[in-house]
Amino acid sequence: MSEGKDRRGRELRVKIGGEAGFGIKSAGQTLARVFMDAGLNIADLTEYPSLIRGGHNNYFLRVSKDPVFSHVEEVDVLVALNRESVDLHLDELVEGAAVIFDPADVSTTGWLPSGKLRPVPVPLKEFARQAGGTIMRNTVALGAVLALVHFPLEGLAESLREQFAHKAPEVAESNIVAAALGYQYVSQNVPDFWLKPRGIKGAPKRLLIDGNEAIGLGALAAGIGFYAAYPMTPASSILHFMAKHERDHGVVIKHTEDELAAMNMVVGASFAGARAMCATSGGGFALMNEALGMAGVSESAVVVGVITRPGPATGLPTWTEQSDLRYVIHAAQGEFPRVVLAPGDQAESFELAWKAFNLADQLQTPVIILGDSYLSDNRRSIPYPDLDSITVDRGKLVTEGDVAPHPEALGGNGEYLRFKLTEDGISTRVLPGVEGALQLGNSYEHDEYGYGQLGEPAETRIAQNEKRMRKLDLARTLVPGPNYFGVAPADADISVLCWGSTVGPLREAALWLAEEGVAVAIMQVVTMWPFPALEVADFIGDAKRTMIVEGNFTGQLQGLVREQCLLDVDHSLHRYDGRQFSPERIVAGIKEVLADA
Amino acid sequence: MSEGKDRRGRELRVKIGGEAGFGIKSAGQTLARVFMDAGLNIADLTEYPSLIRGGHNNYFLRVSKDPVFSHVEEVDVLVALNRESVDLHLDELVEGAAVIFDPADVSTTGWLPSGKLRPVPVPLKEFARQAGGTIMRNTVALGAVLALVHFPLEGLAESLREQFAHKAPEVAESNIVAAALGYQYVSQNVPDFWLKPRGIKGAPKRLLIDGNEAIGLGALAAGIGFYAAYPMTPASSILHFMAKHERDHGVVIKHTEDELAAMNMVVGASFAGARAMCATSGGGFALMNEALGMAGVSESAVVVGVITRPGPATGLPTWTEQSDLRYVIHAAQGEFPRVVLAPGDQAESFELAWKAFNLADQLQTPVIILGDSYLSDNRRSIPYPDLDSITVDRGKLVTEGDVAPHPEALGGNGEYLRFKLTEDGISTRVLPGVEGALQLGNSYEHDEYGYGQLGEPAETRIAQNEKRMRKLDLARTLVPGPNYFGVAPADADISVLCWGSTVGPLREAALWLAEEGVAVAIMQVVTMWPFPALEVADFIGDAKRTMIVEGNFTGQLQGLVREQCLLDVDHSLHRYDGRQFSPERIVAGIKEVLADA
Amino acid sequence: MPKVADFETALTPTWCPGCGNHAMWRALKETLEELELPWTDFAMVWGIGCHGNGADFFRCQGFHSLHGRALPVATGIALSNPDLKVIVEMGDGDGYGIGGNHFIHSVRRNIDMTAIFHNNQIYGLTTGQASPTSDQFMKTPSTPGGVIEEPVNPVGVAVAQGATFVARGFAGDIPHLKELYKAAIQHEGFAVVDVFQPCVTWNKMNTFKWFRDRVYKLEELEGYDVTDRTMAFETSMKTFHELTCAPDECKVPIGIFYREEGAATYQDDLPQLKAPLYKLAEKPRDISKTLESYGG
Amino acid sequence: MPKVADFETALTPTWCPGCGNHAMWRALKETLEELELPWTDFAMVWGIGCHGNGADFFRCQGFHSLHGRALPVATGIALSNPDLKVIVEMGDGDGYGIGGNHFIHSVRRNIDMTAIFHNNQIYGLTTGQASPTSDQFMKTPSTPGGVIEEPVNPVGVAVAQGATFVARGFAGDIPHLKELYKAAIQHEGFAVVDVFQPCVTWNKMNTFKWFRDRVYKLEELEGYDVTDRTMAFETSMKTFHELTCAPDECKVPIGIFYREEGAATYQDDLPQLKAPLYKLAEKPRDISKTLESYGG
Ligand SMILES: Cc1ncc(C[n+]2csc(CCOP(=O)(O)OP(=O)(O)O)c2C)c(N)n1
Ligand SMILES: Cc1ncc(C[n+]2csc(CCOP(=O)(O)OP(=O)(O)O)c2C)c(N)n1
Ligand code: SF4
Ligand code: SF4
Ligand SMILES: [Mg+2]
Ligand SMILES: [Mg+2]
Repeated sequence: MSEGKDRRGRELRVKIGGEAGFGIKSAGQTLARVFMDAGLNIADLTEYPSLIRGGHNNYFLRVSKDPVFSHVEEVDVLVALNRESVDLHLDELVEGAAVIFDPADVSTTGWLPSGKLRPVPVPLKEFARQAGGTIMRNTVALGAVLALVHFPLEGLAESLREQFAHKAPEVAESNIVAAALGYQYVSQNVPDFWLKPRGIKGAPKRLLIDGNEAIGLGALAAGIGFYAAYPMTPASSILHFMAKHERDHGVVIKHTEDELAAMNMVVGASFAGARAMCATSGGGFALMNEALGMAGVSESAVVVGVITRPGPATGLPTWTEQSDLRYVIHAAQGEFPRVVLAPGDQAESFELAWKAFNLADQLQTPVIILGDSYLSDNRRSIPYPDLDSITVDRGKLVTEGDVAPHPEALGGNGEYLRFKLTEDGISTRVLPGVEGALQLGNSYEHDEYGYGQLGEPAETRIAQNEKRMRKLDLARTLVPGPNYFGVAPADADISVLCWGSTVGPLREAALWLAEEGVAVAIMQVVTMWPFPALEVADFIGDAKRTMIVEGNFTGQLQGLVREQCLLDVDHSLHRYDGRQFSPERIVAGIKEVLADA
Repeated sequence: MSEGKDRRGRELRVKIGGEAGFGIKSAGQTLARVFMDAGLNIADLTEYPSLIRGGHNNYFLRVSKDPVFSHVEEVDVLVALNRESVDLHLDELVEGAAVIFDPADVSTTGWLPSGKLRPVPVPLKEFARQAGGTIMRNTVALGAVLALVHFPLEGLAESLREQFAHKAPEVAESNIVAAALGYQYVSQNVPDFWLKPRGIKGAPKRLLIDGNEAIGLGALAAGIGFYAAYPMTPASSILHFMAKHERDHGVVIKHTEDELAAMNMVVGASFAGARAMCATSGGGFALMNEALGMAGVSESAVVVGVITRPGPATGLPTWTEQSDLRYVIHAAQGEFPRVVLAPGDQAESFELAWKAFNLADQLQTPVIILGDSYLSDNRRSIPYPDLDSITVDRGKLVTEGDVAPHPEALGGNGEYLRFKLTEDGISTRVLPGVEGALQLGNSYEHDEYGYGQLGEPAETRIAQNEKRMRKLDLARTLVPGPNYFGVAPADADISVLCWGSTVGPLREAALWLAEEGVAVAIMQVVTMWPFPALEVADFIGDAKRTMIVEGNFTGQLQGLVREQCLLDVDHSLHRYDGRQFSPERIVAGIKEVLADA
Repeated sequence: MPKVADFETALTPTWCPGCGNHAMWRALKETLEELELPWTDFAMVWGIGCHGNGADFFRCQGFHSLHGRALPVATGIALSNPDLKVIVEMGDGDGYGIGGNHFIHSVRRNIDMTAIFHNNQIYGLTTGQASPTSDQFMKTPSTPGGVIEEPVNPVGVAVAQGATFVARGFAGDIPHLKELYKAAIQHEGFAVVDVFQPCVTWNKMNTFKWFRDRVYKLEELEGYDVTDRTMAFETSMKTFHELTCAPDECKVPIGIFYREEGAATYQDDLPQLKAPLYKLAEKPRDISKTLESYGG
Repeated sequence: MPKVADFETALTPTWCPGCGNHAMWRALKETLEELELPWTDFAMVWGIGCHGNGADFFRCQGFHSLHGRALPVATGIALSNPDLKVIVEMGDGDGYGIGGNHFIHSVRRNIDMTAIFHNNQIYGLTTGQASPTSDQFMKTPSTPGGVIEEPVNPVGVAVAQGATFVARGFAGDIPHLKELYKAAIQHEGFAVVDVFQPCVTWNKMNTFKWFRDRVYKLEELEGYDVTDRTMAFETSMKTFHELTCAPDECKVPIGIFYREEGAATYQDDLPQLKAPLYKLAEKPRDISKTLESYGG
């Protein structure tokens, strides 16, 4: 915790802790929305076990007028809905932190006398009961938090109406009453608190979304027609998102019997011309491998979300890790081109999602969006996207009419060649239903028509294999490049490589280190495959001292760097306990490395 | 073909070509057995399409008094059962090669007048009909081949009786008659041929087996109890082999509903203490991934055969390729230790198969045997194995009785800890049924007992994850090292790395090159994972000029070398048309490289 | 409208001479010709197996998918383009073995498509292992001691799972098979057509003759009511045959076992599926209203 | 012999208060106590779902396997050690959704084991999506417009597939459930026990009360014959219920639907499975005779 000490007071960090199954997350998100709507920046983090009830849940919320890139370890205000929450989070509390609790639930032995803390007892349950039911004690607590930090209550009413929009209107209204009771009580009974965040007037419009919502929104924007999935944490919420919008946006959603079906349906949907996607986590992806290869050899445009969690096997379903990078790059027998995109935050999730559909269509091959729990489950306030910049590029595709006006799709004899050999590896797709073109998708190796038996001669195999693999060259010209943050590597004390959601805490850490005079260069690899070897080699080449920060045991990005660049980094920082790096950890890690230098 | 010119006359190379579905392979194998039983060395190669009937099949047989390591491209005697066989294989025939054919089936236009060839017309069908049925025309041809090369007929009768052992005795006897008719005819009508292989008296006992039979025999020797599989070319013959022996060796065989079931059953069988194995090809392995990870996290001792074919997806089912190396190394979500063994030939297949079971038990983690069609489908004569050297090492395992006398398996409170933290990463397995030990296998992360909920705290996760990964260090001390052939790298004009079945043609090529004064050093990586980085680095470090020969497009071994050794080789030779390298191709490839040097 | 000969490619079928697949294909081509289905209006999907090799000989729009996965691929097509009739061909290993889960779930969805099963009671393409419909005691390379499981009862399972059309044909009776194909393709809902397709190479027991001696037609059976689910179930339990049973001891019913008209199909319940879904991707979708609930 | 309390671990069950899983567990513990099964003689296998979390609370030998794969893991155990009784617990998504194929094939194998399905008609652990047994029109996060598929009919499918024991229980009637458990565990063959297990958190329709108002017992039904497969089938078709139907309009039968005694189990047909298979690996197997046919 020492690394963040001097950050106290610059922002508001709230944690709500309690037993699983009590709606802590949705309460927290409601609070988050109040602050965002007031123009402040938000990052949240929910932690929960893979249980419906029992076990400890907690919701962390960070609010600042400056941009925020991740959660942090420190907490200014703890709402402890049970005693366990105090015990588990005591270490995280800064000096003078407030602990809001209901004396009826939370025993005060052990921690109360601690001079460093500010206990704020509130009869949460009692107020909730008064408002209509003890289930609303979270809402009472939200009122209490706002009052404590002298933030206006009004926003909360609106936010509660949003939260309970799909319930009877009385529900929202009782909750508003509950919040008001908590607010009043604290305003009247608790002396001045040292943190008083202020809203920002006229702040630009933003969105408060998690990574999965961002992916779902991106897919909608891209014109998705078909989405199939089997629920799997942490990918299920994409299914929920898409299902919620099936009617208003006309998407066909299928909750399938298993992930085998989901991926195979997506290949079928793509054959029929729909923009099609499925998403899952590692275990479901395992069941999709074979059909992923089929998408590769049949040159199907498909988008596959792989939102990872710690493995192996069932692993730790509700926690986060970055240990499936190599798996998604090498999954499925045989060799075929694929694109793997790893968004670093919610804004990038949105952008890469719609771009993934264009890439899939342009390359006629699977595009994987590789996320993780940290990104998918947690919300950040992001700039309102520039909707006008979104494009739909379906690549070489004929959807309707007759094939005759498309001679580039035809062979010498005037027949349609689905897998016509071309310089860039892309043949023209003609959808079923177009006159004059009979297309055969095939999981076998095949000739230009698609016939499997004719795919067996050595020359045909070589030609089709090389044709497909040429797409990787084209892909290199189309995929998003790496992101760079902080100073240039030549000017940096340390140059750090990362990928995926780790970039958040790393950027945060870099800002903090900058304040202490340590210059950090960051390179976030975004397109993991085809790997940007030249850019990485340049970054490492320019750097004085290099490091990789990644959330796994074996160093999967590092392995790629070694393999693709024949270079290594000087240091690496790993985490594989299911938790995301905090900026504090990274700051400490970097300082340690620099101290040894 | 130029590379092998001067090899003509040193050995006998026979090819039998004809339409699929006419038993060409079994006829060829019968012939092979005649020569092996006479003390000669054998390598064969069958090529066939993924069809039951129609399409071209061919069987190639190489016979020599010297050791042989692979097929070659040249053919001395072609048995052409149809005209297509002549057309397809004309290029392979050496000067003076004989073409045995039935004028009733094979037109003689185009090739007959060629002064370079020796046409041997034989009324195959007619003789077969005389012997009892035209189906025996292959057998007539076998007699013809033996007569042509002046080899005694006697061995063939015995070999035919073996081939038809499971049929009515008349079948063998009619075939013997058919063979004799062909033999007689050629002896009487065909002038002296220039190749006359002689048997070797008193040659040591050998086996004529293909890679899959070798794996099956190794598994039997290891004491396998349970084998489950779903048929998939080219792995199916392991299932057939095991099924054939289920009764005499007491193995439980299950042809399952799919590969998901096969792998999961194997994990269950391992939990119950059986030595258990499954095998498949890439597409079936895709369906096994999730359970492979479960074997990893639940620390199950399982052996998985992955016998590859060209992909992606259904690909080219009956052809060969080495394109799943990275897939088997990275398959399944999350990180866990595994061992990947890639036998280079049939003798090694046998040895690695029984060793795989020991490694699986010692390491309590999945061991993969990675083969390919070339190895699994084709036979070689190998030395009779030293059965006394075979060991069974079940590692830390308690099978019966009471757990009390095994304090190393217990926690401080006297309770059994299935996942007890140990220095080498291995905990004592106690089988269900042993008194006093209640073991919980788990696909979730877990604590030392196996409880999933208690696997969620960061410390437990870290401890169990690191415990499992420590097994890789132990594995390094147990796994077979690389094989070296030819001269030492320092003395070599070129030092070549390879893995799996490619070593055969490479060794052959090295012998040929040695005759021309080119010194080749060969390193065959046998344990692909954990990767022998030190040995490879030494080999490359000592070499003047390096090369990798592998049967894939992307250079998967090369990628591993780059990643694991931070070194690259100077050259690489790839093949990805479904065919194995011939020694000729490799000789040409190496010469080309050296010419450029 | 394409005629029988138009459905043929330049490739000669590689099925073994005498294989039941030839007859099944002929029946389907004739059916399509008679139904006057233009090429643009239907799509075929094949699994992997001997049956699937038909993809190379059959000139049409289609997808030769994975072993066991033809139904989900077909479902993806059917749920993305309501203008296409989708016809799926599967093997018995393919459709009832590795693909068995998709079978049950496709039935309960009542997806509007036709599912044809090439039931040769054997794994043809992988050289003769037992299939899930192999008769008990059948000896094969994977069951040298004989099959010890009950065969899958596709008719009974489909009927129990709420199927709206279940029929069984025999490759030895093309005119009858064509009637089944026609009814199945015209049926609105998921139509199951299991076809006894003798494999002359590997299955030496369930031969053409074996079936010819035993099959009888449900439509000729007095009192058979195709709308009676229980009758269909009971009859399905009689279709199990033993390898050794005499022709008059074990009769094998073929024909339509069960048919329910008018049940809603899966597609009927998807109001958003009025036009092919590719039309949704002609330009970026306007999501501004959707963004509102996220603060936008 | 372990008693009910001995089957408990130090961990407190994390199932929601009032969840049907509590009752099912209690019934099973009591059954095991009454059957006097020592710990050494049985092994549990769980799939993944709320039901599977029971692995943490249940002191016994067992394996907490993968989602949908409990049956093959259990099969591997059962076919490797004939001395173990194997009891499998699955969810409805787990056992009939993703694991549906293993369900059919385990049934037709008649493997000697007990398969208990925690049928809460919902995906509990993944927060309330529709399951394959969800009633039609049920609205869930994955089916906001309502389920449009027929529910899986596990009883009917099992019966059609040749099952030798099929029962249905209700978590709200522990004594009755215990009888089913006992009969199932004692049954020689594959015993299917589907249990209505109300999920109080996500499934607000099929509640304890909902079932209490509707269940009746087959053993109390006049003329019900548990050896009549057709009757079992017909009755299974009556177990479909609609979310909105009144208690007297839709009755839900529980009890033993079908039982066939004396059928050979899969294990019976494996003469090589006389002792646990680990005994085969005490020393290297002598393969010298086998090598002979390869020239050795
Ligand atoms: C995942 C997977 N497993 C196994 C195979 C190998 N395979 C191809 S066809 C086939 C079975 C063929 O039997 P069936 O489905 O009955 O079709 P048939 O050949 O009899 O028409 C198998 C096992 C495969 N292609 N993919
Ligand atoms: C391959 C795979 N896909 C998805 C999941 C996620 N998952 C875990 S439990 C579950 C469903 C739970 O429903 P059910 O089987 O009915 O059990 P319940 O929780 O209701 O007891 C799912 C989809 C998984 N663990 N593995
Ligand atoms: S093997 Fe059997 S099913 Fe396959 S083509 Fe030949 S006869 Fe037909
Ligand atoms: S979510 Fe439902 S099934 Fe799961 S524990 Fe709670 S009540 Fe039981
Ligand atoms: Mg078949
Ligand atoms: Mg459930």
